[in-house]
Amino acid sequence: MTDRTGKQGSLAASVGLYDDDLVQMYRYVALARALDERMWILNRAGRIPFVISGQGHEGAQVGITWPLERHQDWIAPFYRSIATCLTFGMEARDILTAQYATALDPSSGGRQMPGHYGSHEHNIVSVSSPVATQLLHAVGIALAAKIRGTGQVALTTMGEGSSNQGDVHEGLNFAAIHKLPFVFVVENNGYAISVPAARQLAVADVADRAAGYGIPGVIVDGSDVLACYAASREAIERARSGDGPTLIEAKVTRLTAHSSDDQQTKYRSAEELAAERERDPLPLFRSQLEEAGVLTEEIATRLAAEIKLAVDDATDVAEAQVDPDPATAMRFVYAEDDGR
Amino acid sequence: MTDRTGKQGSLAASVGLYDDDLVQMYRYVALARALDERMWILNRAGRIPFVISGQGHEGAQVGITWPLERHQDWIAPFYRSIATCLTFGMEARDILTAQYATALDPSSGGRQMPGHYGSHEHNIVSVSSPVATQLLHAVGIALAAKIRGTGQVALTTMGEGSSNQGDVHEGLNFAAIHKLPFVFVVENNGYAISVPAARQLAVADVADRAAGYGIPGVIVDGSDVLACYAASREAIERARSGDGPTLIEAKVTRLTAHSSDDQQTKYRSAEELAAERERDPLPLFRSQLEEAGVLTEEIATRLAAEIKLAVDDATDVAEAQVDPDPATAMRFVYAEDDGR
Amino acid sequence: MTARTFIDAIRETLAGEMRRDPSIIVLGEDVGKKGGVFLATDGLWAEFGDERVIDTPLTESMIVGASIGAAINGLRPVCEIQFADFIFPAFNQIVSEAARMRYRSNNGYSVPMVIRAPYGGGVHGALYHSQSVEAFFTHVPGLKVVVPSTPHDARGLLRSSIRDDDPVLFFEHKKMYRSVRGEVPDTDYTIPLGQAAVTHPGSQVTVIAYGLMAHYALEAADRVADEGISVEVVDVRTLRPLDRETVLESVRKTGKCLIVYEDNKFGGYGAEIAAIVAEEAFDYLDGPVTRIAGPEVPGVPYNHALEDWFMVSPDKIADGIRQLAAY
Amino acid sequence: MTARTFIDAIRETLAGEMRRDPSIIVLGEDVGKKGGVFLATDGLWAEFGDERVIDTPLTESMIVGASIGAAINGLRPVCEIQFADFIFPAFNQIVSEAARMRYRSNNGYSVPMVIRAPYGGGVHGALYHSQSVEAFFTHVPGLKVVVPSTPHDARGLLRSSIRDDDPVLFFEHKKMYRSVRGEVPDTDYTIPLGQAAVTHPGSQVTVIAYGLMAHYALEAADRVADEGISVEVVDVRTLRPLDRETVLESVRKTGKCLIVYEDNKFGGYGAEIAAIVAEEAFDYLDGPVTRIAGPEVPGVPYNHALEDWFMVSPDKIADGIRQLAAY
Ligand SMILES: Cc1ncc(C[n+]2csc(CCOP(=O)(O)OP(=O)(O)O)c2C)c(N)n1
Ligand SMILES: Cc1ncc(C[n+]2csc(CCOP(=O)(O)OP(=O)(O)O)c2C)c(N)n1
Ligand SMILES: [Mg+2]
Ligand SMILES: [Mg+2]
Repeated sequence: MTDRTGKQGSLAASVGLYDDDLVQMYRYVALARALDERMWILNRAGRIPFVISGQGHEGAQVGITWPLERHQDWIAPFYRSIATCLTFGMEARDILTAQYATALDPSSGGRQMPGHYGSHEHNIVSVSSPVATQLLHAVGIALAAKIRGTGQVALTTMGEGSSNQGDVHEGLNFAAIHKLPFVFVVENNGYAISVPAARQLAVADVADRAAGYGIPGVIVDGSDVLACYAASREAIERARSGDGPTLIEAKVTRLTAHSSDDQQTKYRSAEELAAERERDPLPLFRSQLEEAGVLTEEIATRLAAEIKLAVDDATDVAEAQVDPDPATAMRFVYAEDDGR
Repeated sequence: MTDRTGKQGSLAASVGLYDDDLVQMYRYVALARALDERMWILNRAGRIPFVISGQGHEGAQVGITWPLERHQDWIAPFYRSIATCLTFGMEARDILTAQYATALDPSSGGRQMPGHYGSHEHNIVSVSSPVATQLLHAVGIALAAKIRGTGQVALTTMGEGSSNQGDVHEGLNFAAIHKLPFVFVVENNGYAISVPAARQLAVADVADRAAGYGIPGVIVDGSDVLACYAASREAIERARSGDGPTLIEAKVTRLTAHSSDDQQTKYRSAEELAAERERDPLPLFRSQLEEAGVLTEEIATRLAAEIKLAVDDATDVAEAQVDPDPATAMRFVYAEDDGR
Repeated sequence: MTARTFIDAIRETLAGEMRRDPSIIVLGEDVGKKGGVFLATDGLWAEFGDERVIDTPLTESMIVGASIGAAINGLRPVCEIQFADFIFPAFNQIVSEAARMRYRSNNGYSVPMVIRAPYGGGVHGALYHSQSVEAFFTHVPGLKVVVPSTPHDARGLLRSSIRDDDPVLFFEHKKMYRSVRGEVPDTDYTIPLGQAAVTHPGSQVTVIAYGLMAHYALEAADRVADEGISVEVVDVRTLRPLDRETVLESVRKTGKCLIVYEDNKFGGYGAEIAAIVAEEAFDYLDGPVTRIAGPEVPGVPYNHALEDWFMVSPDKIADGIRQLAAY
Repeated sequence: MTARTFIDAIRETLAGEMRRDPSIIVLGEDVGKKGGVFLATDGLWAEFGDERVIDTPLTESMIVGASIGAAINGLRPVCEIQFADFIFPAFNQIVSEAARMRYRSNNGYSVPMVIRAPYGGGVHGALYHSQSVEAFFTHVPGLKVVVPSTPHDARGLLRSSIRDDDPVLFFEHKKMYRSVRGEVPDTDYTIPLGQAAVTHPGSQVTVIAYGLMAHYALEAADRVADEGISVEVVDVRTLRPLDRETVLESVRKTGKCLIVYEDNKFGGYGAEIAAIVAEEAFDYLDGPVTRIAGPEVPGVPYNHALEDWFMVSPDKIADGIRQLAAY
């Protein structure tokens, strides 16, 4: 994705990208947001029973995913990873069919809850609900990459609350010992549902844990897309060149309740919620690109129209799709070994 | 134990103890060693089927256990904790009856393998085999101590290999958040059975992990009994005064094979094994006390006789005890609630 | 007597027990200010404060492991696993540690603690918010397993569980939280662990169930009653220890036994009941011991059409009763 | 044909499969230089090197979780859990992840991996080095569970397990490692998963068993043969999927069924077999479906007197056969 040529203003040059990259990155942030907002509307309208959101995380997700190679590298995402999945190749339609749990939902064919994305086609590991388990899968993918000599990098991402699970300790340790091509991303939004970071960890930064595994721990402002990009590119290069894993902690903000089942005003004050709005990556990135002259009014208008079209189209497609046939529900418990 | 009065030479004074303390500490190191050597003899003689040994760890164990308050504080030990258990109140007989798995074995009444010590009387949590689980029990004990305001400190100990288990991550995190009166001791002997430290961790020191929990991580030479004592005393004081947990890593040496089922020459060279002998805490402590004039020949001779007597007596008692009656084997699956 | 929802009965019982016994603490994810994702602990934090109502990090093994330690040192922890589906990270602590502490220490230590967890499907929870996990624990000596089906039983059994001196798993069907109501005496009654209840007397077919399925069994019994089939429903309530006598007595009377559970069939809890009946009531059986249970897929799928396909329903149970009655 | 011990058959099969397929790796605690605590992987590290034979840290959840990932990315991991007793820290990765990856991704991903673990008592292993853990996994759709009892079966079933495209748990009774010998063909034969074997034909009582108990059942059958009781022994070999047909065919023939397992009885694997037989062979039964299994204590105690008390023995099985035959 970074091999494009074309116009390269000073902002793009400062991070080794082209203007077109920046526009595309912006497009993913904005598309993810627009899809996400649509999900809440559909939920309120009674069309979909449950929403779990990525709002506030999109900037970090796009910046961090950007330097990975599509169809080559791997991502084991989590339930907020809408922008990650889009950047890595999933389509707006894929995201909304997952909300409707239709037969053609590529993530699970309607078997999983919304938010449990996955795509074999795009090397996106199927999300499960027990948090943090995916870290070990990404580590194993990286192990296979190393043993098979494929040159792949595996990246996984989760919230700061989830990073306290034992699996994280065990996986980071192993990945570090074997210098696996692995990147661990923590999207720290300060809460695990209602539990604030101070009751989840005794340190301010999850990144402080990296030293215990002998790997770099990098803290990055998750509302700064290009800073996330730079941190990720460095970690991915490190991983690919055999120098082992990196922990990247992106400080993000959760702009919505934990999910459509949660009432966050019960545990977050109005002031806090208002202050967090200032850290929304979408307007920040937009201003940055506008000021740099990368996002002209013309481009912005075109993108807005494209995104509206994509979201409407995805909604229509998802609405129109059928439920899975219960006759298929017994399939794929095991391999269907035709003639093996 | 540190309230004794009496002679206080400069060595004892340097660590705030009395000469008599040093002699007693030496006695525990030597007693643990003598019992341990007896276990191997009994194993080779076909009297007991299995030995797991604390040889090389005794100095650290005695030094670290010494500042705890008996019958007040708590220890959740592991299978090498013979010297720990002796220092905290168990008797030579208790150790050997555990090897014979007799009916009167206070640890488990013959139900558990040798090495799985425990004593309700002495606040020593019953050892189980799955490694590292005891850390969480000690954390919970510390939590109860804090909530109940008992002033107790809970200490747990395990090998460096075991410290990679997820439970350790989860427990340290929680203990640190709540500043629990808890001390985590890692007895790092460089091996987890056959796996050398470099394949168990990517860092040289387990203590490096403490920072990730916002707690002190202290490295101490495990063959230096008094250094272990000083580190432990500080950690215990810190814990008791409400300042939270400490991780102490004692660098020790495993002088025997992992257990009587293991052949360590398959994975450790003769040179390495010979070099490790230099780190044996028993002769080092003895020389130190002799040089300081604390361990006179007279005392040494008396102690040697006492220890021999204790070990012989323990062997005789254990040999004479009967097997548990199978009629009792169904007992204590649940509380026997007479009239509740 | 006051009418209560299932979850109200649980919340009030927790509060009442905490008032009675200061050694009881509650811990788990979001159990504090938020009051739990289902509000089962709502209000406890406000009443009992930070020390007795602890919002833990997202670490189930720690929740259980630290509770074991706290129980050893004089507390009676009641911990919540947010969904039964997330109990597996704590499996080692429950099965290797909590269940064995008393036995392995030859009665030196005991672990009086309760693990509460919402379980069960039919609520659009998909693979990981719908599971029945009881079979993994009912097999384990040293544990007790309770699955109440009414507000009345929930209160009486939760009291007994909290006052018990051994570890108890207490599973609450989340679909019942607000949909099931019932009279609950305001007295300090308890229901002993290990006693089943005959919730619908009958003579021709015994249906054995628990949790949500105990309700569905009653519905099915009513349905077939019109057809002249007399069904006896036994709600086992405590799965370990099982009240064999009540089960066997009923089957010896009716001669026919249908066991219903929501979990997938193979190796589920009902297999043990079937095995016991087949062994101990053989001479009384007038038909095969049958079971109605979930299909052999690794979880309840999300889409409503698939979820309906998965779930055992009163209809499916009624069909099973008819078949067995006609045998 | 060469006579082999049980463990030799396993070790040689691992080596042979690794030679055949470079995507197979072996990982676990002490599997490298040491060759495993039972020497099941002895020599593999020397032959295949550090990259394909990996000494892991002491972290079972990682061993399984990373194997899942490696399987997703093109390898066929065969991981070893040092003792079956230590599989519980990996329970979540096995049950929530390995078992469900294919189903939850609607066939997008599969997890071809084998988890080998020595299980079973009678070797002075006490509570934590003696367990039978199969029942926890045989209940789980998405998993396969294999328990071979002879070197011949071990080889054929291990090959099938490694070549299978889904996760397989492969449990090896540690008491059989060196005590059981048998002829093993030098050919590349496989034994399909899901096929039971009638290891002793008979007409009056069916005994169903697996692992070490399959041997004890044969001994018991021999013992009672002198008394004129004709026993058919079925070694189920694969516990999930179970070969129902072979089991039911035998019981329909003999009319009597005794199920033997080493694990504690309540909720053990044999409960499911009993339930199936009670449901599907009811019309053929001439006596109750009976079970002989371990007592309801949380583990095999260490002391030899207690261990003998715990273990199912050929004597106990023979007694069970006699009782059932006399019914
Ligand atoms: C093992 C497990 N326990 C509990 C849950 C329920 N749960 C889902 S998300 C969540 C909070 C996660 O917080 P964090 O990791 O910080 O991610 P965030 O939602 O804040 O992005 C909890 C408790 C779960 N999914 N898995
Ligand atoms: C969960 C678990 N996995 C594996 C084992 C088998 N095992 C017992 S001790 C041991 C090595 C422990 O190494 P370390 O923690 O360094 O302690 P050391 O024996 O060196 O003192 C292993 C692998 C176990 N007891 N528990
Ligand atoms: Mg968070
Ligand atoms: Mg070690």
